Amino acid sequence: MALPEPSDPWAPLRALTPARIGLGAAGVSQPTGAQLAFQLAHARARDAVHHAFGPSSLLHALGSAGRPAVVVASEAADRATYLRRPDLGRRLSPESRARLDALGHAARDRWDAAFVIADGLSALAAERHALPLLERMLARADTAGWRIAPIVVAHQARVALGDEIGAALGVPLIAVLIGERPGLSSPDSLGVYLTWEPRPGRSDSERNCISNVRPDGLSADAAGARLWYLMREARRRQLTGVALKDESAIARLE
Amino acid sequence: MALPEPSDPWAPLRALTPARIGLGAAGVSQPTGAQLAFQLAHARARDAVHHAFGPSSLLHALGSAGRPAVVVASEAADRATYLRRPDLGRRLSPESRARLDALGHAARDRWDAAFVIADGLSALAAERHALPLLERMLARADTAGWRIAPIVVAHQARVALGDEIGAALGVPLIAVLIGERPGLSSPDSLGVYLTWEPRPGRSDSERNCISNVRPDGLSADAAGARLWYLMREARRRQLTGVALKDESAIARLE
Amino acid sequence: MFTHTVAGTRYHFRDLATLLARATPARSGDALAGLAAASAEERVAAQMALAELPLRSIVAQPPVPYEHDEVTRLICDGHDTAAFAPVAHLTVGDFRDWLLRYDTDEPTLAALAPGITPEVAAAVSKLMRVQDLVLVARKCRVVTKFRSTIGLAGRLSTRLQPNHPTDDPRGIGAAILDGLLLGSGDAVIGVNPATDDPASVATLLAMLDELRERYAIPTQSCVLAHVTTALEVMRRGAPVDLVFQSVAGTEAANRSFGVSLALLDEAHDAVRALGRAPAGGNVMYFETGQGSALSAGAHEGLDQQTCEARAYAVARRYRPLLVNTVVGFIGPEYLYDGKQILRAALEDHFCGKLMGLPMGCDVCYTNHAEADQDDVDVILALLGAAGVSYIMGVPGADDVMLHYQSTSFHDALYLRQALGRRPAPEFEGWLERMGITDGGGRLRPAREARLLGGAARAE
Amino acid sequence: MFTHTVAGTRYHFRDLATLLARATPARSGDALAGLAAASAEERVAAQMALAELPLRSIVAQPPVPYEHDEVTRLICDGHDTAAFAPVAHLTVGDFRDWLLRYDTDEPTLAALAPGITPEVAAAVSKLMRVQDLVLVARKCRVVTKFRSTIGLAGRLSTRLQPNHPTDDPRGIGAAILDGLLLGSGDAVIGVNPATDDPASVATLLAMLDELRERYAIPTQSCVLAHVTTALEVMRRGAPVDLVFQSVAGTEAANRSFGVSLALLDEAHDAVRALGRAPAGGNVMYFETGQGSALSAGAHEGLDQQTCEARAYAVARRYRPLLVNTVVGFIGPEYLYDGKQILRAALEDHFCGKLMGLPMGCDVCYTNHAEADQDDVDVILALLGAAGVSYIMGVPGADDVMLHYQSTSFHDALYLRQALGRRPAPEFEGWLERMGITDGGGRLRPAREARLLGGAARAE
Ligand code: B12
Ligand code: B12
Repeated sequence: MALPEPSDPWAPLRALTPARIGLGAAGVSQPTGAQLAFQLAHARARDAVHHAFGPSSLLHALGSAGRPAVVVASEAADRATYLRRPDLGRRLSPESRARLDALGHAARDRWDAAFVIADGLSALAAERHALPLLERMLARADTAGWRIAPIVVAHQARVALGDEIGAALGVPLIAVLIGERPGLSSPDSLGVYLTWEPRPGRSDSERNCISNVRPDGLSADAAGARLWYLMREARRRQLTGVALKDESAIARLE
Repeated sequence: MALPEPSDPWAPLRALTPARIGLGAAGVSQPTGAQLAFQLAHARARDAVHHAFGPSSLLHALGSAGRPAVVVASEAADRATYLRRPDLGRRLSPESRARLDALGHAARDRWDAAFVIADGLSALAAERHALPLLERMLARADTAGWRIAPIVVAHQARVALGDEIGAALGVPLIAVLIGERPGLSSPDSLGVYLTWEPRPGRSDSERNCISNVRPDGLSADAAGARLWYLMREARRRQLTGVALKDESAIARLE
Repeated sequence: MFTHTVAGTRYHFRDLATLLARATPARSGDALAGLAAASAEERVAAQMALAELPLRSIVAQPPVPYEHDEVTRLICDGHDTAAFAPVAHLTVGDFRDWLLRYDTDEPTLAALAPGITPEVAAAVSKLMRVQDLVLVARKCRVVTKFRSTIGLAGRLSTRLQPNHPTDDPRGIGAAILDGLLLGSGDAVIGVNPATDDPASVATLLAMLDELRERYAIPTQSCVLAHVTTALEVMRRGAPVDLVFQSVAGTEAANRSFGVSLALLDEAHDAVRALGRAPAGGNVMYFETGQGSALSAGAHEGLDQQTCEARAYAVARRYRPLLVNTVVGFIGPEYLYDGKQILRAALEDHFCGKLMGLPMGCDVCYTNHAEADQDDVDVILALLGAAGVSYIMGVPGADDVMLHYQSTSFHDALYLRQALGRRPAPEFEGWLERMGITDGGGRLRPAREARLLGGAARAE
Repeated sequence: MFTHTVAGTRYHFRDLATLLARATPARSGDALAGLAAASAEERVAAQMALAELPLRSIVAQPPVPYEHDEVTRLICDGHDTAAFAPVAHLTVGDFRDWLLRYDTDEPTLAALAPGITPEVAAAVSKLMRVQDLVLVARKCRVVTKFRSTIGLAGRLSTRLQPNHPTDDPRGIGAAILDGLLLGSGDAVIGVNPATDDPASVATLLAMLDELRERYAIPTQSCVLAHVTTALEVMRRGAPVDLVFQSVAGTEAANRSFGVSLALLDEAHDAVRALGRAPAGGNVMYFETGQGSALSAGAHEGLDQQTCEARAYAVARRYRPLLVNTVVGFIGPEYLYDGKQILRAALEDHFCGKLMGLPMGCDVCYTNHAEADQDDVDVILALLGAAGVSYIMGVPGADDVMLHYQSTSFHDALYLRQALGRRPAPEFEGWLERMGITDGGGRLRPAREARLLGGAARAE
């Protein structure tokens, strides 16, 4: 079944991208092997969507590092509701809101930024790739003397849940590390959304995004460098969104 | 919107059939009016499928006529189950089976035939058109001196439920009056299935069928005549099914 | 016993029947039968195991025992091993690739057809995406002939289906007129009789024959009664063009339909003896549809699609003029929604064509199924691209006797227009001569006034 | 206020927006927004009420206030009343019939396009079955041009989409090679950049331009960054063929995308000033998709399909080379399953074409939606029959950066083969010259060895 030719000219090219290139063709069609591999990946990716967020090792690690953390949930009670009701995934549950409000009131103006680790559409991504990035960010923030709010761990969250979280905590800047929808070959990809002055009603044009954070995509190191650049610029220029471009590469080039 | 022409040549032909003829065409397509009428009928027909069987007036009428009746149910607990599980619609619920067994044991060999009124796929049909047909049959049976078992009224039934019912009652012949699946223009059509020596495992080739019993289809009178012909022939030749043809018309012609 | 391991999980499949069932794309009937894969992953594992199976091992192990089932005997005894030889060594997966190759062309597939058993066709279809089912089927050409020629390239025929709840000949006549005026009827004018009594069937046959002769319509007629009724009326001299029968894929299911190969042989001989078809013409009409065997409790542990393909082996024995799968006919317990109906339609069409049958399709749904007119339009388009030989034409798509929605006369015109298909050549000429269509195949505006006037007078 | 009575029940619809929403075929996004009909009967009642509404009354009452929304102002101020005049008097129901008529042909529809407002297109589409959406759309021809010509009769083009999770130019190059060898890329070679920083975008643009020139490929390239990034890199002299932007149907939704008509005007002027396109060529590329406005909380009480049609008014302002609806992209909360995605794809394609846009479609689904490859094959076939201008080409249909399944290079070939479509003429010639296809448009077996050898050496 469509075994690669001994001298497969595609071999060197395949190393350059995770994309499904050089599949060959039977007539115009994908050979059986490629087709079945695709079907299997699809069955798996669908499971990833429904994988429930288990943040315990994450919380354990934060605890060991002496980082306070708070677990919150959106108004979407379960995975099925979450998938059908993005509006609920953008709102804090009453209990969670009360908890964050209390935290925020006590600490008004004490923090420079907050980080949220959220399941989003791939809890796997949050479980696997949020901590390495977060550790790098905390190290940089500590060095730079930024005061970071307790880490918020959010269940059944959409990106905009960060707006409610940030407003409740009263932070000027919030970074949401969230599971992107699972791809066929990348069930665990993390996205980062950065918002200046988070509050309900912020639109996506007022955020910045770093995408495809995972070992086969943007490494934690590279993502950390980008995010730190954006966080510093956001604080300096007091904004995020389309007006803020990542010029770090240009800065490096020039 | 596609109003009929003043001198619509289709008018006389439309009287000959309930079929949707002479709709006209916009290009090759059905005009908007016809299309929307179809959509509405579809919305309605779907409701008919889910209409729950309410046999109370039926039972009342039987009571008034001094006819004993017994209400039974299949193993399909509700409409949703019924639609997905035809196997369950063919089996009596344990309580119903016990009741009919008792009745049958007490009466072994006392009856010549039984009638079942069943919701099938259109409870509307059973509610509206079973009684007129049944009345005619009972009148003929009485005249001919046939002994008829108590009328069985069956919920969530498939045709083959009659096999279990007949076996339990110990009757040699059973006629199941059952709602056919609802059509777009005929949500309440009744079918009649006649089986000699009913018992579980009978196949459909061993039954006879009379279909489309309703005012716009086969009238109760015509259906009654046919069914009576088949019942007498079944008893005479001790069989039903493909070997038994309705020759009544030929008999009439010849 | 077959096994396949994916990602650490080892899946077991007891026998070929189980493997075929687990590899089938999801449908309600197989779940009802307890045969479906339990998860998407198990389904893929089964497909992977199936992909590695050599075709000849499928032919060698009939999933219903030879001794037990006359359909199995028909399949085994009738197998054309010479035609099968070119692909016998391939695995199912490689066979799919082979079918899709550019150089597997129309003549190659025509030569192959007698070598294809139902189980081989079913097996490979289970590995095929919708697009594969389209691409291969459109390379299969099966041409049959009576008064009209069905299945030619670039053509799409229709069965005109003018049913009436009491078989009233005038009502049926009105519906036929409607259909003819909308270009329908080149495959057959075929009435399902509400009653199965020989007298009414004979009356309808006479009426149809008279009408066909009056207008010199180059088509054939059929009353779709039970084959025993057809035999009966033929004995009485009724003008039977085609003998119809519903058939299924196991001996037991056919028995529940009241038929056997012997009975079909008898009917086939009888209708041939009438000599109404031109020399070498085809005189049988069969209908099938997934779920009927299971519904009769006679599926013998087979999934419904494999059962269905076996019904084509029954049909093939009689070189039929027409075979069609009535694909959404029974209801949601076998094919749940538009998606399952579509998939089944394309599988059936593919398997039938691969086996050399003149496949049409009754694209339809019942009111208890999750489907609507949009699904019909979609299924039509796909079947059209796959080269379906014919579809149904029912007034306004609403069958007032069988109680289901099929395709309307208009729907057939949609397909002809969208895909550039034309009716059977003999019928196309007739439509033009009668002033129903113009040179470009378009409906002529004045056609109704002209013909209906005549018809009204003739009534 | 609109009312309609069916079978004794009187249905009320507060305003045009409500009526349009209630008349829309079922989809999850409208239910999420609380706008969908509560029952199938209410939906039909709304369609019946809508069918009686005169087109001119729809034009007269913009469902989003003029003062409040610049998209409404664009629609009203830009309305070509002369083009609209021939149909102004029709009701929506009669307009459907009129569109379907034989004599409503390609020139008639081309002349009509500037007179069609988004709300008129959306309204009539809601009364149309899938087959209507196909039959009318295929009569609309919209031809655009840069280095290749898109939208000609009998042609089907593709956007080659070679995305990479870190924008690695070599990885992107490998995917482009794969696509070219499978005949993809005649509409555009368009990369979605994972990062939006101007430096990487400029790097990619340079790479694409170099590759295109090296092989003299008659196509154009695009990096689908945000329009502000495109403006930035144009300022720095990057080789921008096409400016891309996602657009939506309300001012508020566009604001959430970080765009406005003024910003788009600026970008359009900037890219035109580069003078890379031939005279009269088209230089903008827009993407849209049902659900984006609702997702941004900016749908202004409109159903998602009407919102979508309004996005086409934004696109139309810039005479784009390409517009496509990315139809299943966001997820099941807006389009639940294959059936809803299919319906939306055909509505979008129809509305866009009716309004005079060069509509393509990204036929796609996410892993949280109820859809699979069979749905893709089906949607492709219907869009193909409807005459879609172009589709996407993604290696193996798996976008490893955007995380969704789109159509593969193979899928485009399936459609070309099944429906007899060819690539853009300039590109078709190039494929032949490069030895990728033979005279009949078939892939040549030796093509890979030949080109990959060269490519490997060139790396
Ligand atoms: C669905 C259907 C079928 C399905 C049945 C499978 C199923 N699970 O439903 C299939 C496609 C297999 C079928 C086959 C045939 N059918 Co049929 N079928 C129907 C239909 C459209 C609806 C029946 C219905 O709603 N039943 C009610 C529900 C509640 O019953 P059920 O328990 O779910 O299903 C049982 C009945 O449908 C029964 N059944 C179905 N058809 C027939 C036919 C006969 C003669 C008998 C005795 C029983 C029978 O079999 C099912 C399983 O037990 C009717 C038309 C109508 N308007 O009713 C024709 C109809 C009953 N069938 C008819 C015929 C002729 C046949 C065939 C004999 C055709 C042929 N030449 O082979 C075959 C074989 C029947 C058999 N002996 O098994 C005729 C009967 C004419 C008559 N008065 O005798 C009808 C009226 C349609 C027609 N005019 O063509 N059929
Ligand atoms: C889905 C999606 C969209 C959807 C969002 C709607 C929705 N409900 O999801 C739509 C189609 C509207 C969209 C639009 C755009 N997107 Co987008 N999108 C994605 C995608 C494929 C998945 C996102 C995801 O899984 N989010 C996780 C879930 C849990 O979040 P959510 O709360 O359900 O959804 C929110 C986010 O998706 C967010 N979002 C989506 N896209 C973008 C882009 C930016 C810049 C921001 C800040 C936020 C944002 O908006 C949603 C609603 O709040 C990513 C690719 C990826 N691999 O992640 C690209 C991606 C994030 N988008 C991208 C871009 C560029 C855009 C556009 C700016 C394109 C354009 N030129 O106009 C527009 C406008 C975005 C905006 N400002 O609103 C880029 C961002 C690049 C970057 N590093 O800045 C990505 C990485 C893809 C790409 N490379 O093209 N997008």
